[in-house]
Amino acid sequence: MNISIKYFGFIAEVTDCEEETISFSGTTISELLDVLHSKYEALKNNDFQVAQNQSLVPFETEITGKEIALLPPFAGG
Amino acid sequence: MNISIKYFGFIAEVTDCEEETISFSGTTISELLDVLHSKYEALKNNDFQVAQNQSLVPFETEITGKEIALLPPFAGG
Amino acid sequence: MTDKKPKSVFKEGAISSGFIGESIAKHQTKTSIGAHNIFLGQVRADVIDGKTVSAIDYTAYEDMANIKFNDIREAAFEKFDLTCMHIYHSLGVVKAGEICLFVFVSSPRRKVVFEALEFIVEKIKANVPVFGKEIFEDDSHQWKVNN
Amino acid sequence: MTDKKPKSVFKEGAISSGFIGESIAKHQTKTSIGAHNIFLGQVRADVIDGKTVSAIDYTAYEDMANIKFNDIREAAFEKFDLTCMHIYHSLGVVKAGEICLFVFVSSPRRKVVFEALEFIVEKIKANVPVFGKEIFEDDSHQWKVNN
Repeated sequence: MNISIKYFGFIAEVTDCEEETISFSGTTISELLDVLHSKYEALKNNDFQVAQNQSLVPFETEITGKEIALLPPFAGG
Repeated sequence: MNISIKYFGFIAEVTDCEEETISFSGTTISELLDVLHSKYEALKNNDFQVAQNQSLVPFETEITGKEIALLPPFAGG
Repeated sequence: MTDKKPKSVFKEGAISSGFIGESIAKHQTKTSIGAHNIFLGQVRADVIDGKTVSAIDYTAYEDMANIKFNDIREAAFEKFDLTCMHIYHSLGVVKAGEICLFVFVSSPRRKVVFEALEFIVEKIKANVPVFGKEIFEDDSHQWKVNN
Repeated sequence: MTDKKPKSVFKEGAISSGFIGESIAKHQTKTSIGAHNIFLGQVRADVIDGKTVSAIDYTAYEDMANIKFNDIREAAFEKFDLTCMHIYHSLGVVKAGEICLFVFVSSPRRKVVFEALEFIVEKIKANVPVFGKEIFEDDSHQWKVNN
């Protein structure tokens, strides 16, 4: 499965890109994060939340959507 | 004692003037109001508050100041 | 950066949107401010017994009102960490749809401005001797009472 | 008189005081309104470890942010008797002293606008994926976190 992943704020600084497509054979967000942690050693789980199809989801959620986003703490206003 | 009395809002409509000076021989606001009720039959005590020297005071207060005002309900804003 | 000097509160006629915009602009040099909160009172075209309010004619016991506005200002600065506070109230005729009260508070932090603004507006409504004659379209009138 | 259609929330750069004044002016035909309440977020020149913030560069996950703004709008109209609501948030660079958030609610009655405005601002801060890079005068930066 190809998954599009968006990065924002300091996460995009760590990954040095704002969006990428990853080929992934697991089932949960958590498994996807394992892949990302291997690729980007500076990522820490407590630094971000994950959205699937524009909704925040727990890490144990099954991946059903095509768009995942890693969101650092919000700073609106 | 000469007392200056100011009227506002619908009280000024009842008295048909905004200010007058009254010669008064009593001691309390309440006694002054008796005089005013005789003069202006349409006045009712529950329609206004009384200020002495720009502060609201109870009707039993002794008159010490030169300026009394009859204030209908506030409608600021 | 604190701006506590008394200001004249009463303005003749309605408060214009341009005046409000300019007041906001003047705060852009005050870079310790993180949050502004503004209350605007606008005259409603209420329908009462089939007649529509077209304007309110405001009068005030000005000497006492200025004392009360000053008391409210001092109480608010005492109670809340405010950088600035401004209060303007109309006297005279303000038409339906026009603005008659403008209260503007600013602080480094947002929680403060929410609490302070409501405190100030409620005190103005309760304590300041301002009187409003609601004028109907047929030129009859009734006296407004705050609830 | 109710104005519930979705609006574009994001604006490039700072929100000008002139724009705010014009928004206020547009409400003067809505004569059922008795009270407006406006929140403005302004960029603070905070000093952090001896360095002064000169601007914040805002980015957003726009697709999700627009959904969240719409959810907040619907929840607020559901919960409060509002005549109008407008929300604007900056994207890109907003300098210290400039305005980055403008929330504007209007209702016949004042109690409603106080409650509604705080509800909306807190929801925006908590739920909308907007990110802020605080840029210091020496061009270094850190990432802002809402508290």
